[in-house]
Amino acid sequence: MNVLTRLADFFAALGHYPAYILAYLFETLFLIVFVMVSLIAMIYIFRKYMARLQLRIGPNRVGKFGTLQLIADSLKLVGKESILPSGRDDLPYRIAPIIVFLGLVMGFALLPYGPLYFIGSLTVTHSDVSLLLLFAALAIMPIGEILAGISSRNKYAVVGALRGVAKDVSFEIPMMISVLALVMMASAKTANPLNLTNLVEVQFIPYGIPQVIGLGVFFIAMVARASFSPFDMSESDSELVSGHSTEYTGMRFGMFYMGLFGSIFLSSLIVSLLYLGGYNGPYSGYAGFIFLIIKGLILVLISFTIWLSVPRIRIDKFVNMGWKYLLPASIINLIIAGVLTLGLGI
Amino acid sequence: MKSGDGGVLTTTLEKALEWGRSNSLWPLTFGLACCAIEMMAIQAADLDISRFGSEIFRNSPRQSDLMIVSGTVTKKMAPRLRRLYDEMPYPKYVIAMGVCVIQGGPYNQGYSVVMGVDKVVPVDVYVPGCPPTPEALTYGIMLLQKKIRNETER
Amino acid sequence: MMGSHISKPDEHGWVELNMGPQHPSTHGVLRLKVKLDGEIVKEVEPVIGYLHRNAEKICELDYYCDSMIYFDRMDYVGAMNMEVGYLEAAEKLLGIPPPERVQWIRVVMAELSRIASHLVWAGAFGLDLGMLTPFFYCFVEREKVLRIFVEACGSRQETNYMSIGGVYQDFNDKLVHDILEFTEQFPKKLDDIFNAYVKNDIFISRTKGIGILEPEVALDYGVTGPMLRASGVDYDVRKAEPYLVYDKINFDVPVSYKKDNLARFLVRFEEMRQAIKIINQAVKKIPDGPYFNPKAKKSLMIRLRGEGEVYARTESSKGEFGVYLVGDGGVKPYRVRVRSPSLKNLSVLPYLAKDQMIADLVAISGTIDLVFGEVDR
Amino acid sequence: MVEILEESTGKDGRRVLKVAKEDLVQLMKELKGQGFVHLSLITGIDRKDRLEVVYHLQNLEKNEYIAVKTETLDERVPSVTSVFTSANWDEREQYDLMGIVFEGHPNLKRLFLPESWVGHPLRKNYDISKVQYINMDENGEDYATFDPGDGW
Repeated sequence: MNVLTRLADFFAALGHYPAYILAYLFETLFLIVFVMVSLIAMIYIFRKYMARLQLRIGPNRVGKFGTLQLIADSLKLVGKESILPSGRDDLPYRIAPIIVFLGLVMGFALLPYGPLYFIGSLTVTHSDVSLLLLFAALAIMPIGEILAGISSRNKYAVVGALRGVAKDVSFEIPMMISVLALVMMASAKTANPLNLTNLVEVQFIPYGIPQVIGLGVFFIAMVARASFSPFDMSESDSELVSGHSTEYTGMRFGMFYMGLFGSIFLSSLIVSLLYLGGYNGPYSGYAGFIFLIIKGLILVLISFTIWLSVPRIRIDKFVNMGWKYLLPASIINLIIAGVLTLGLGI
Repeated sequence: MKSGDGGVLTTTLEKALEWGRSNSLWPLTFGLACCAIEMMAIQAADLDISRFGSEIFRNSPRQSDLMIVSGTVTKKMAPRLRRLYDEMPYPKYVIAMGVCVIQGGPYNQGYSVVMGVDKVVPVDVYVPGCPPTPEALTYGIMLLQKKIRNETER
Repeated sequence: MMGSHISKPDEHGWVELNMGPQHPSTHGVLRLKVKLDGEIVKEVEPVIGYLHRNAEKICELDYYCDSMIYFDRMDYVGAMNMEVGYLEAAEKLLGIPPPERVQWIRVVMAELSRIASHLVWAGAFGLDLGMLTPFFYCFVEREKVLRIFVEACGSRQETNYMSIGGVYQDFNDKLVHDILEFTEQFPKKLDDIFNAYVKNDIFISRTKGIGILEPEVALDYGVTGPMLRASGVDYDVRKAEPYLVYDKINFDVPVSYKKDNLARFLVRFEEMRQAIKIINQAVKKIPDGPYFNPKAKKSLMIRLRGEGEVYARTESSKGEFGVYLVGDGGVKPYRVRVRSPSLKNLSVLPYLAKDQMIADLVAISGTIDLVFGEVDR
Repeated sequence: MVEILEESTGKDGRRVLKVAKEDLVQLMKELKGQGFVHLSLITGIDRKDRLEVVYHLQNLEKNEYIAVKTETLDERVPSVTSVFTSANWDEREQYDLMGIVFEGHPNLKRLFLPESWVGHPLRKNYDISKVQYINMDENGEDYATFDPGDGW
């Protein structure tokens, strides 16, 4: 009984198909509300946490403790004039922010938020290859950023897009190899390790313990994916003004901005699902969601601390790091996983 | 952008937008001279401007709402300043910080200084001083917020 | 500045990118015309003059004592050093030596100003590299220095504290107490900021071995100050040609032989520590006496006449700051010429940034410590 | 050997050498050979009837600081960029503000003001009350006009 079937039961009086359609619609609504609320919470937490680290106070004028700050920001962004630069590539320019946001929402949609029998993931519960789908959805977001960079007819944006491509190429492979190691380990316990729910539920001990190297590689890759400091080369505000989003105004820029913070939260949730045991724990039916969110938030705070305290790494050094350190490390991790699974039978 | 008598709904919407705008003024990172250092100081810990929602100094004019003209505007800079202003999306606001920006200040006998930035861009709030203290600039931003919310008294 | 539309590459396949005058990393209004081969910077042409405020011309139109305000606004982050530089020249020209007490007071203020200037630089350099937090810690400390200035003369940044033959207000006990309080707590805070930088591997990788400036090249380009000392030339005007009472104070001149960005960073931090050492000595040694030369009372100030030519140099926070004053016997200077260290230091940027990456161009221009009030004047 | 026209000590205690402008480059070369490797400052002074150019040179090893003076009646002085690289921007600045033409300079363009600016502001006969305006063309290059144009 996950959320979908509960909802369908609730609407059962309408007949089978209408009930399921309604259930899907409601679930999508839940999802969007969840994404929006978490985005607002992320940005608010970021601002307050940043202010703490920097001996400041942070927003405190609108609402209690400045909680309505994000509402004010989004109202303002909606009300801004939308400038379309001349000489742009029109269609890519318009759809780029939507692609970024879509990739983000799809990523959230594919995560399991609780045990299958209780919550499951929202909307796409039934996919048996949700792990693959998740990484496919994650791979969409950089495309939006690259499109934004090359379509807006601005040199800073183009350089930002080029850096984005170089960055993505260099961390994708180590990231996928470390996921492969996870799948190998899980395949000993479950028939279908490509299903995220199965992958989480076989973690009696969190995979972060036997797969420390994998966790490290994956976390670095996820930080790079979310593209904040030290890996914000494609946006690098002190060099490229604002990187790929330089020419964007109003809500289009707001989508990039939300995409950044959303992907931090999304990456944290993915890391905690894959490596830190996700929602596993006592009373995981009711409390699992809370475990997951707490783990995610801790990772988010770690990410913010990294963001605020390290300088930006140079793009060539990052590419070097990706190919010379992350890739070998992930392969070693794969071998360890093989030894653990086949040799020791863990 | 006056709402006129468009009924309750549009008035409320307009009020909400004004509230949002006034509480989320993102300034442009645009330091010209001496006053720029004091402008940086309002960002810093003592007079944290992010309390008022001006959290982010955006580097790109496309994403900023407020241009704080901080420091002497020279004739060579003026066309560029105008261009930056044109690149900002509406609604946009300008604060003239310091006497150099208001009327040339100590340099007003010179040959290469613009006697007041209001010859180049429209100015919403003037903050006098050479340079104004960060407190004065903060007060200027608060005045601008009132102006956006139509609360100023004349 | 935007306006960086896509254009066709030139015959080498290089693309021209225009950075500035409004660009986050240019510390004001520097404009860099950069030729790029991918990420590699092939050519840099700095375009300056966006803050050309004709200070040299206006000084000729004003009395000797009035010109001070334009000097304050040259290196606006370290204004006291500029005042010292101007007064060194003006007092020699007008023949009004400052009393002993004033000289010690000026040393204290100049060194405090040097600390404030280097703190702004340290914070901004972090921002250049994408490091957000140290900026705020630097500004908290700088604010304490500015409070001392406010206590002394009522102004924060453009102090206009010194005047010909003296200072505007005398030091009192509270001020001395405040300064000592500041110097007591500052080294620990400075170490915190320092550690936040140098204990970070990424910071080291961004600065070490990048932007190497050979001493011969540095001298040929006229580079002075911390940049020159980071290239291994042990040269400081305070030691070579002591002005005020620097010859009576015991301090070291930090020199690094590594020549790169990191060396310049370390030299500036060490300079702040030495400045604390100087202040601690000088504050305790301030003798009793008048705080202005009676020949330069306020009512007499505009009647001061100078004749001849004087070139005075001082060590400002950016480098060797020279003022060349020519008087024709009138109450206004005939010609005022300023040797601005930032301008000379900037002129070496095309050499340093050639064949580096964009990110390094930003880092290198950060280590030059540019202040445009002084570059363009 | 270069003929020194006059050797004196200034009010600030520095040695001042005066040479004819034809001998300037040669003298600079000799001084550089003697260890004056740092050309600190180039100053142009408008003496109304003539233009004076002062070079401040520094010897770091002997800790010596001297001034070299030369005069010109026709606004032309040989450039010393071949001897000191640091003369490059200084000479451009003096050309910009004082109108001294440095012959042999590789890139003698104005440093602060746009090329089309009329007059050299630091000259004593420059009319400061005559207002000039600067505008920007499509390529981002400046030009100076006497016409206020739009927006001023």
